Formats: sequence, structure tokens, C-alpha cells
Amino acid sequence: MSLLVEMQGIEKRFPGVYCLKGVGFELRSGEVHALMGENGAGKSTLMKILSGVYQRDDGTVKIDGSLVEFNGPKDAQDAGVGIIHQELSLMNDLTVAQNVFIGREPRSFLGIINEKKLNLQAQEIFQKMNFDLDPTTEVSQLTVAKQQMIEIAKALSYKSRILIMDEPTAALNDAEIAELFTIIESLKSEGVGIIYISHKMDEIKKIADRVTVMRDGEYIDTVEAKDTPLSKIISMMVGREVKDENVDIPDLSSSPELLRVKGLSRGKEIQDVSFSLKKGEILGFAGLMGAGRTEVARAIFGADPFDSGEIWVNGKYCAISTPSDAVAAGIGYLSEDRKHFGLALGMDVRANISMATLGRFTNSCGVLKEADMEQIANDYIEQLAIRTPSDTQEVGFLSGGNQQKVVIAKWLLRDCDILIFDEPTRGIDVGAKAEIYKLLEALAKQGKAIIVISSELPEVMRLSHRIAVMCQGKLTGILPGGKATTQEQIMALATQ
Amino acid sequence: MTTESQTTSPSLISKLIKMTAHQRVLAFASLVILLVFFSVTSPNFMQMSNMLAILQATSVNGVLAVAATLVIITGGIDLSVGTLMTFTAVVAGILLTNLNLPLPVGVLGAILAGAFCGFCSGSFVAKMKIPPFIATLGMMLILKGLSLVLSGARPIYFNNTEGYDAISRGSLIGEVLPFLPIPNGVLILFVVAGVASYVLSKTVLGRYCFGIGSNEEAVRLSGVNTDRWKIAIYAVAGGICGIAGILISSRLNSAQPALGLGYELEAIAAVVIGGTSLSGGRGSIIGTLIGALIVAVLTNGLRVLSVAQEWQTVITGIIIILAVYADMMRRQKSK
Amino acid sequence: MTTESQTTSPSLISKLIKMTAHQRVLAFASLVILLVFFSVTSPNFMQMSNMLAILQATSVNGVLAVAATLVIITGGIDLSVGTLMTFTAVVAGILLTNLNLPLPVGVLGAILAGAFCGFCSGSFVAKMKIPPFIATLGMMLILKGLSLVLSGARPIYFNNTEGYDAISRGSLIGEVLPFLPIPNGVLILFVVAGVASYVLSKTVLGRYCFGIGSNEEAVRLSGVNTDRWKIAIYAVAGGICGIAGILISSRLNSAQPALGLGYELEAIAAVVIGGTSLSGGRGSIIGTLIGALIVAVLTNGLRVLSVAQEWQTVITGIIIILAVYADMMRRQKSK
Amino acid sequence: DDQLYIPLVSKGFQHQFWQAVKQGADQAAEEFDVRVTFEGPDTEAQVDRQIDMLAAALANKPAAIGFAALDSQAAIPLLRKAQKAGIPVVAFDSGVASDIPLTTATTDNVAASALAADKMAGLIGNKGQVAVIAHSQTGTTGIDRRDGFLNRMKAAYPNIEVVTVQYGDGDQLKSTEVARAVLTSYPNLVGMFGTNEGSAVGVVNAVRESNVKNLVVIGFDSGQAQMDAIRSGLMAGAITQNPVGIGYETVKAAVMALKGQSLPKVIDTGFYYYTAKNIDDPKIAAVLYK
Ligand SMILES: Nc1ncnc2c1ncn2[C@@H]1O[C@H](COP(=O)(O)OP(=O)(O)OP(=O)(O)O)[C@@H](O)[C@H]1O
Ligand SMILES: Nc1ncnc2c1ncn2[C@@H]1O[C@H](COP(=O)(O)OP(=O)(O)OP(=O)(O)O)[C@@H](O)[C@H]1O
Ligand SMILES: [Mg+2]
Ligand SMILES: [Mg+2]
Repeated sequence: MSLLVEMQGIEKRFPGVYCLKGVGFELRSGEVHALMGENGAGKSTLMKILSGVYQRDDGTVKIDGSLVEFNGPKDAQDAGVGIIHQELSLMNDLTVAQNVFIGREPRSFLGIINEKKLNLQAQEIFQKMNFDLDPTTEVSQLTVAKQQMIEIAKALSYKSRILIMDEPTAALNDAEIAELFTIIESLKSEGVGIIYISHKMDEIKKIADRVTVMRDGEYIDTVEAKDTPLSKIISMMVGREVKDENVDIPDLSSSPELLRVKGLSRGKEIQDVSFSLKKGEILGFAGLMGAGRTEVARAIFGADPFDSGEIWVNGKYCAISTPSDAVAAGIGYLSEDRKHFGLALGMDVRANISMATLGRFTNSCGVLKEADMEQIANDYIEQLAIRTPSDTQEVGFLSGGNQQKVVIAKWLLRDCDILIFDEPTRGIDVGAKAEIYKLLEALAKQGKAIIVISSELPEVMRLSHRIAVMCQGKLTGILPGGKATTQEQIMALATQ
Repeated sequence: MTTESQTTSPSLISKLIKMTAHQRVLAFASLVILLVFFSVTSPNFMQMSNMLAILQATSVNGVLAVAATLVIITGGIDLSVGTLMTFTAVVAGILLTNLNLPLPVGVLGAILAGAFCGFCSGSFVAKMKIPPFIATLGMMLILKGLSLVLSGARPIYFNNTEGYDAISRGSLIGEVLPFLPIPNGVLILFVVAGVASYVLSKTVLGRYCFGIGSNEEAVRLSGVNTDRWKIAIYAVAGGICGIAGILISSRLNSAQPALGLGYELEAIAAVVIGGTSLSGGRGSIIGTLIGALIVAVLTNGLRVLSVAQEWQTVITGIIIILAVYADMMRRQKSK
Repeated sequence: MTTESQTTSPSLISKLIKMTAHQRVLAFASLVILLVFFSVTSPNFMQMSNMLAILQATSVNGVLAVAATLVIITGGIDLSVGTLMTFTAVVAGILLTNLNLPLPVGVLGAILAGAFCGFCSGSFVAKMKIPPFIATLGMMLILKGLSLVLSGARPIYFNNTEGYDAISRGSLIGEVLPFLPIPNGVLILFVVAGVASYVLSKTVLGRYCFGIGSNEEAVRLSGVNTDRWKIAIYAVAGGICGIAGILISSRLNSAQPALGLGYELEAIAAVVIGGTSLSGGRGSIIGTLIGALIVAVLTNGLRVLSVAQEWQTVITGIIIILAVYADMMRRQKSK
Repeated sequence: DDQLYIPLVSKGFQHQFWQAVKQGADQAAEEFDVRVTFEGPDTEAQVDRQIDMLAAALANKPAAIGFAALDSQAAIPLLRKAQKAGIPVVAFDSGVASDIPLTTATTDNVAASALAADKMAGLIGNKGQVAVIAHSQTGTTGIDRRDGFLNRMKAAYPNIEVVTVQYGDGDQLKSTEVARAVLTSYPNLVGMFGTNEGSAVGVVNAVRESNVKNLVVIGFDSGQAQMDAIRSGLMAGAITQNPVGIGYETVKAAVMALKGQSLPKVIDTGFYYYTAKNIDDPKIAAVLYK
């Protein structure tokens, strides 16, 4: 197998952040090379350098053995490097097909676009991916998961020899992940080299040939995937052992009910959803992409209107029509889409953490108590190990996983009685994930009621005291948590 | 984007309702309501000559609004459309009257001058990373001054150039269909709008307009040279302003160097009333045309009703807000 | 946001360079360059009386720009600041001259009228979901008309009200320090700017200003009633325009009902020159003040140099572009 | 250089009327060997801008100042300052409500448009509907010319009805649009009066575009388009002031004041009614600008 990529001594600094400290990396043709590391280790930055988005401060990049210099993404594309970015970067107002082929539209004389051909080409790619989507749908109408699939389709359409996938599965469900893996296999056989970044450890065993681990902007080691146990990789990443116990389900029979949802409905998206949640309970929501879990959560939170149904909090009927009603009633909601709904990217870490709780940090004249906010922000930065130069760093400059932690901190600080976490560990590294699990359990023990929506079945099963399964807008069943339920039982309800 | 009819019996009426409920048709609703209202309240409103006056009044502002639409869809703004129009009119005046060149040279010169100024604004925005508001505000001031300098601060009359005033005032349609003497200015507006609409929806330039307005970084990351395209879009918009310059100077048979200030707000208003978002990524030329027509009908109607001028302004303000509100409701429902 | 010094020996000079290289200080660079340039080229520029004239000229536009800054930081725009100022001046005139009420009533009335209009614009934006451009454009037209209606289209003079003109023209500072007769109007500008700056950086209102501008949906989903805050912000901006109305009418000793049109662009220009982004989420009052001063110094300096008026406009356009360009470069470097 | 410096702060700049005033001022500057600058705000509503201009002019320590006040009171404090510094002030176009200006070079706008009313009445046989397209609702010239016409009609011609006054801001295009709407709403109109060049040309454009016949149009000021319209008969006639003369007299008065010569309280530069017949008379032609 020939060497496709050879990166040596790559250095990169941002203001206040020494991000890459002489990192090396190599990729052979026909291999899947996993790049692992904690949040903020520098994985995405390294890949952005390889794909021409950032310019390196020092070091060399060779492709096919010859030195290259990329001045922009176009140069990298021309050299055969394709990338799926960690953060979605789509044009929301354009259609799916228009997004996939932006810059490469089939055009005739005078730049007139052949829209039919464009849609056909997109259709072809989707078919290859076994992905059912009308190419003329506007991207803004799609869920994050589908948008992620479009990013993948877009990267595939370049037919690159070097394909970088930066957390492609963070928003995907098992079915789509399986689909993606078949695609990866066939690309491998065509001799494409794939760099794969993910925080889902089980995936590494499934598809990676080699694994390179980074920590704190430094290169640690490269190992063969099949010879190395996961625990070894994890300890290389984190620098210590990570232990995660199994769930122990508390006895909640005498616990009072905090939340009751009765007959919640809206069109086809939410159909007559009813359930209840006790103090101290963690209720997991499982389901396939588009099952309607997010819709239910947003409706309860007042983010979207619903047609009919009632929400009872603490035994009292609650008329919720806006998020501020919901928060006043003690409900918090962590959105699955941090970029659009979770964070003010242009503001600093401190401001984002305190955004839902400003009332607590103001005096009677509306003047903010900055010192208190700084204190609290730093507490959470420490508690959640948020990697940031300071609490006044703009959130937009943090790595994806660290951004997610900031949103979590915001809701932890708000201290709601009922917390709805939609994909809380999306993009979060193993070590931190275990920390967050422990945190959720501790919160439940303190008497909070928690809903966790997750597309990772193991996560739902690991955390939940009960598991609600949704399918096409309906709640198809509620299963007991812990060892009592198998993946197969959940899948059966999710695909009714 | 479909709306479901409430009735169960598929009667003709329900079908009609269904048809008119269709998004595109409803966009005209405010316009139609205004037309009906003025027709009822004033017997003089609904005459051919007044309709032509309204269309004529739309022509210049409409063309400027088309230019502004392109730039606004990219997420930018063009404050220089009004003075750019004036500047190109002065250029045409110099070419035709002072230098006595033939008519096509003057027309082409004005359009090229417009495109060049647009090219400059575009370069300020794309290459120097100056916010469009400032780049085009600066351009507006520069052109305002240059128009006065070039013309010696006096109007340039096109008396030497045979047929110059026919560009806007003549009526090719009227020669063929004498009962429909639509002035050429209006015809040109519709041609410009038609071409722009085609370019926006069917060509690469249009695609990048929407793409850049929607998420410039994403387009750039896809390997498109967004800077170059942005410059191209501003240049095209500038060229269209050149056409507006020809139209207005032909209608006034002179290049008036002091005119044009304040026209930018009116053009942008037409664009936004037409449903194009100032944050970019969304918009249509047909919407802009409707927006320009709404403004023109409203202005004309209130004048024909002889409403006192100060109240005209008040009512215009209220109706613009209501029209856009109606449009927002319609869009929300059709979702 | 730190800049690393290139020199290794920590000499005094390198320290000084480091200090001036600091972001905040450099923001003044364009302003200082202009001041130095005009001082060198014209002996009459750097006189106390001319400096005061510049400050006086900044006062009204500065206050309007402060109001516009608040709205722009939320990602909105306020086109009504100019006519709102006029409207509040007319309200003050009616209260003080026509109704002969005492001075504080007139001042308070003007500010409340401004806040009420801002409240209306804010409600259009927040509750009716009308784009800020249209909501405030409508408001601008409504107020333009109403000012004429209320005043009977003629100026209202404040000759009955003892001391009204001292609000802007008098000099409290001058009474204490006779060599520094800074007019009260300028003092008021700095007080307004100081308070606004404090509110923006230290209070909930300010925090939500930035939050809404940065990502309104994220703030709403944090359980904040963004609609109510948006309305509050527009109302505060309207109240500030009321202060501008008092300032200008006191300076002219009359409420001029036709004034104010076009002032919105100038105010917004000052805001954008000062580095506030029209897409919201970023900005500062100090920047806006610098922006307003740059415009005022430039205008005054070119006049004092007796540059022909048409060239004044051209040069102003060029320098505004260059000043913003320099600012962009500075920010890029300091990153 | 040791030329005397006399800045003129005017009511406007770009419009032809003010350019003609500037032209007269430049003529005088050459003749008396002084340096003249000429400035004015964009619109006649911008009272405060004009005051900023006056302040900048004073900063330059001028020998004398020419000033056409947009508001008769607003500039008084600055003028007092000029007086204190011994800078003579000459008002032009319209007066200042104060005795600081040594003289005012102006014409009577009210009387001028009353003359327009008389001419209009004569041409339409003292009866019928007429309309006014004015250039400003709040500026002094706009008000004077409008009211001069209206009051004269009301006082002297009971059978003539002025049906509407609409404003086109002196912008040719807008005035055209406004005049067309007026023609639509009043089909029986027999006469129209445009109160400045832009308004008058707008009326002419509207008449031409809507093919109205037998409408008596009377204009104000001059300019190529208006003169052409008079020659071709589209416009019956127009009132002209002597803007070039206003500019000339202003500078001349300032120079005389500096030499210590006494000045009359008002320098009336006069106004004329011109038609196709007398447009080429040397006396008329001298006061028309193209
Ligand atoms: N544009 C930037 N400006 C400042 N700091 C940056 C910028 N981009 C990245 N960083 C910092 O560089 C470090 C590495 O970020 P990077 O995105 O490469 O991490 P990552 O390994 O991809 O993490 P994750 O798993 O969370 O995606 C982080 O500390 C981040 O805050
Ligand atoms: N903005 C939107 N416009 C139109 N349809 C939407 C929108 N958002 C979601 N949907 C549709 O609503 C349905 C439910 O989506 P939702 O996001 O609630 O699913 P989910 O169970 O949370 O799955 P996941 O989050 O894994 O995608 C899907 O069919 C989806 O396509
Ligand atoms: Mg990353
Ligand atoms: Mg979801």
C-alpha cells in the first residue's frame, strides 16, 4: 500500500491557544485511519490544514510523496482531498442537490445550469448510499441527521482519493451508520484512503485499520486497530483509565410525579404522545431518525406550537406556549443542534453559560454581577473539563465537543426540576461522556427528572431507568431500563 | 408549501379558492387589494392613462430595485444604486452631447460605467473585506460628487441625440397595438426583470448569489472563488443601474446631476416589501416587481385621491407595514 | 486577543509600541490621523472654537448613532431615528410653546414620545415579525407625516420657554472652567454615550442585545422572553432619539418639522464606521462615538480647507472607505 | 495669498437655481478680486447642517460672510459671533430675523408668484380649476411662492379654484409623477403652476407624457428644459428671478461693506415674467440660466 499523505511536524497556533505541537500523520491508500483524541486535542484543526481551510504555521505536507502547499480548499480538492466537516456547513436556503453540487453544477454555454441533470446526479448518489431523499427539498427543512447525510453525499460526490470524515456519525442513527460503513468498505476497495474521526469507540473496532491518537495538540502514537484493545486506546487519549459502571435503577415507586404529558399531538409529526416522569427518574427516548423525539421535546418546551394535548408539571396543568413559560415552570431543554439553537457563537463562554440564568446574576437595577458569573463559569469549566484559554474566549473558537459542554453547563446552572437533554453527548469524547453520565445520575439522585434523547442505543440503555421508544411520531412503547431490555426489543418498537 | 383546502366537496368555488390560495398568486394580494380600493374610491384611478403613469413611475425604481435585489440576495446591500444611476446618466450625457458620439456608444458607455463602479464596490467588499454598507455608502458619496464634477453641476440635455427620449417615452408596443401604448421604459423594466429572474434561477451566477447569501463560508469551502463571484454580482448590479440611468435621462431628456439621492432607500424598500430577506439567501425578482408596484400604486392612488401630502406619507407608512405583515402571515400559513 | 511583541529587549520604546498596538487605542488611529492632517494643512482648523463646532456638530448625530447602535447590535436596523428625532422635537414644541407647559414636562414628553414610537417599532418587529427594515421604514414615513401634521408644516419656535436653548447651547462646563466652554449638547452626548455603554456592557438589557444579535433563537430557547426584550431595546433607542430631538430643537431654538430625513443613513454610517456589525451581535458605543467623530472631523476639515463642495463629497466617500479598511486590517492583525 | 476671503453659505448647492447664484458670486469674485466659496446643504430642510457650515466658514476667519438663512432664527447666535468679530454679514435670497446682516440681496417671492397668478388668470379667462406643484412644504421660498399664488387667486379671482397643492421636492422625476396624478384626478384642469425649475419641468413632462391639450402651464426659474418648453408653447410663460444677480450683488455688497461704504437695507434684484415673445430680449436673456 502506497503512502497517500504524509504530514510532519505540523504546528498551529491560535491567539492564546497552542493548538498543534509538531504533529505527524500518515495515510495509506485503501486504509481507514482513525484519528482519536479528547475534545480540543486538535483533530479538526489538523484536518483543516490538510484540506486547505487553515494554513499551517510550520511543518510539511506531502501527498503522493511530493510536497504540497494549499492556499485554499480548492487547491486541496484539486489534489484529491475531500472533507466532511465536523460542523455542518450547508446553504440552508438551497435545495439538497444544489448543495451537493455547489461549484460543480452541470452547466451549458453562458453558465446556464441544467437543473434536471443536477437533480439526477444527486439522486444517483443518494441511491448509492441507500438514502431516500427528494433532491429538490430545501435543506432548512431537514433535521440535523439528514443534513449530515447530505454532507456525506457531498463529500462522496467529489470522488476524492483522500477522504476526511470528521465525526460523520455524531448525528446519525445505527441504520445510517451501517449504511455509511458499507460505503466506506467499498471506497476502501477502490483504494481511497479515509481519515476517520469519531468519539464513538465501538466504531473504531468495526472499521478502522490503524489508529492515531492525539492529546493536547501532540502526537501520541499510531497503532494497529485489531491488535489494540479499546481500553488501551482510551487511556492513550485520556492519559488515564476510564471506568464506567452500569446503571443501577433506583426504586421510584414512592417518588412523586413531576411531569405528565397527555395526548400531545401535532399533524403527523407528533401523534397522541402520553407519558409521565417521576422525580429522580431518567427516561430515555429511543427511535430512528425522524421518529419525532425532538419534536416532542420542543413541543413540551414551548419552542414549537402543538395542536392538542396537555402538559402537567408537579400535578398542575401548565399552559406552555413559549420557552420562557417552560423555563418558568421548571423545564429545561438542551437542543440537539448546538450551533443554531444552543449557543450564541459570537459571545464568550461566560455569557453563554449564564444565558438562561441572568436573573440570578443581576441586582434590582438589572446590573450584572460579573464577578459571580466569572466564578460560576470557571467552576463549570473545571467540572466539565471545558478546554478553553479562559472564560472570556468566544465560544465559536472552541472545538465542537467543548461547545457542547458549554451548552450542558448552561442547563446545569439553570437548575431546572425537569431537564430534557436532546443528544447531550453529541461530539463528546469518551472520558467526558463518562463524566456526563455520572453527572446525570447525580442530578437524578438529587431529585431532578431527566429525559435523555439519544440516537446511540447503548447510551440510552446505559442511562435510562425506563426507555420510551418512538416511531413515526407515535410513542410505541415504554420499556424498563437496565439489563431487562435488549437492543432487539427496542428496535422492534422503533421500526413498527 | 401546499395549502390544503378546508372544504370537502370539490366545487368550483373551492377549487378557485384553492387556486388563489397558492403562494405565488397570493403574493399579489396586497397589490390587488390596493388596486381595487383605489378603483372604488376614485373614478379617475382606473384609466388606461393612469395605469400607464403608474407603470412609467415604476420603471426607474423597478430597475434599480432589480439591481438591489441581486446584491441583497448575496447578503449585501447597495446604497449606491441611486447616485450610480445619476452618474451613468451623466456619462451618457457626456458621451452623446459633449462628445457627440452615436447613440449606441452612449448607451453602452453608461452601462459599462455602471458595471465598472459596481466592480469597484464589489472589490471593496470582496477583496478589502469592507462591509457592503460602507463600501456602497462610500461609492454613493464618490459618485454623487463625481456626477457634479463631470457635468459641471448642470444638467446635460440630449438635444443633439435624435431619438434619445424615445428610449423611455416611445412605445414600440403602441406602434403594433395602438390601444396599448405601453412606454418602452416599462418594456425595458420587464425585459431587465425577466433576464435577471432567469439569471437568478437558472445560471451559475444566480446560484452563487443565493449560495453566498445563505452561507458564504460553505460556498467558499466547496472550492468556489466567492470573491470573484461577488465582484461579478456587484458589477452586474452596477450595469443594471446603468440601464436605469439611461431610462431616467431619456425620460427627462437630460442628465440631472443632483438627482438620485434617496432613491436607494426606495429601491431597497421595494426589494424588502417583495419578500427578499436583507440577511440574504432568499428572494425573487417577481417579488421585487410586486414590491415596486405596490409602492407606485400606493403613491399614485393617494395622489389621485388628492390626500394632503403629509397624510400621504403617514398612510404610505402604515400600508407598507400592513402589506408586509399580510405577506408574513401568508408565508407562515403556507408553511 | 493578545498581540505578541516582536522585540526581545524590553526597552521603553517597545513597551510603548506594545501599548499603542493595543486594540482600543488603535481604534482612534484614523481619527487622530485626520486631526493631524487637517491641523497641518489648515492653520484655522485647530482652534478651540472650531473644535467646539466639531463637537457640537457631532452631538445630534452622535446621540442618534448611539440609539441606532443598540438596535443594530440586536441584528435589527432603525431607519426612523432621524424622523423620530424631528417628531419628538415637534412634540416638545407643542408641549412647551403651544400648550405653554413648563420645561421639564416638554423634555420628558419628548423622551416619552420617542420611547413610545420605539415601543411601536419594536412591537412590529417582535410581535408582528415584520423585518426591522420595513417596520422602521414605515415608522419613518408615519413620523415624517405626523411631524408635518402636528406642526402645521411650519417651525415651532421656543421663544416662550426661558432657557430652552441653553439645553444645547449653554455651557455648564464653561461656567466652571471658562477656558473650556464645551456646550451642554456635547456634554449630553457624552452622558448618553456613557450610560448606553454601561447599559450595554453591564446590564441584562445589554447582554440580551448582544445575545439576540448573536443568535436570537438560542436566547429564546434559554427561556428568555426575547420579544419583550426586543421591544424594550427599541423603546430605549426611541427614548434616546427623544433626547436628540431636544438637543437639535434647543440648538435651533425651534422644531423644524421637515428635518431629519437622511439623518438615519448618517447615524447608521457612524455606527458601522465604528466597527459595529450590521449582522448583529458585535459592537460598541465607543466605536460609534469614534465613527461619528470621524465623519464630523472629515466634514468640518474639508470645509475649513475650502475644498469645493462636490469634491468634499468625493473625498468623504474615499476616506470613509479607507478608514474602515484600516480598521479591518487592525482587527485582523490583532486576531 | 492676501485675497479677501468671503464664504457664501447658501440654502442649497446642487440645484440649478443655486448654481446660478454661485455663478453670479464667482463673477463678482473675479471682478473685485476676492476669494469666494459657495456651500449649501442637500435639502432645504437641513437647518442644522447649514449652521455647521456657517460655523466652519467662521472658523476660517473670513473677511465677510454671505448667508441665505434656511431658518430666520436658528443662526442668530453664530451671526452674533461674527458681528463681535467684526465680520460683516450680507444676507441673500431670504432674510434673517435680526439686524445683524448689513443688507439683504433678494427678491420678493410672494409678489413674484402673485404675478404668476395674474398671468395664469389672464390666460385661462379668469375661471376654472388650477393646480400647484410646489417644491417644498416647509422651505421659505416654497411657502412664499405657494402662498403668493394662492392668496392672489383667492383675493382677486373668485371664479378660479385652486384644487390642490402637491409637492415634488423640486425633483424632476417626482414632480413629473405628481403632476401626472394631478392631471388624472382633475380632468377639467385648465392651468398648472410649478414653483421652481424642477416642479415646472415636471409639469411639462407630465403634460407631454399624458398628451393633455389646452392646459396653461406657468413655471418659475429658468433652465434649458423650461426655456425650450416656453419656446415650443408647452409652457405659456415663467417667472424668473435674477439668481445670477443675487450672487453678484451679495459679493459686491460684502466688498463694499469691507470698504466701509454704506449699503441699502434691501437690494432688490427683481423678477420678470417671460414668454416665447420676450425670452430673447437682452434684458431677460441676461437673467436666465441654462
Ligand atoms: N479559529 C480558532 N481560534 C481559536 N482557537 C481555536 C480555533 N480553532 C480551534 N481552536 C482551538 O484549538 C483547539 C483544538 O481544536 P479542534 O477543533 O482541532 O479540536 P478537536 O480535536 O477537533 O476536538 P473535538 O473532538 O471537540 O471536535 C481547541 O482548544 C480550540 O479551542
Ligand atoms: N424544520 C422542519 N421542517 C419540516 N419537517 C421537519 C422539520 N424538522 C423536523 N421535521 C420532520 O419531523 C419529523 C420528526 O423529526 P425529529 O427531528 O423530531 O426526529 P427525531 O426523532 O428527533 O430524530 P433525529 O433527531 O434523530 O433526527 C421528521 O420526519 C423530520 O423530517
Ligand atoms: Mg473536532
Ligand atoms: Mg432529534
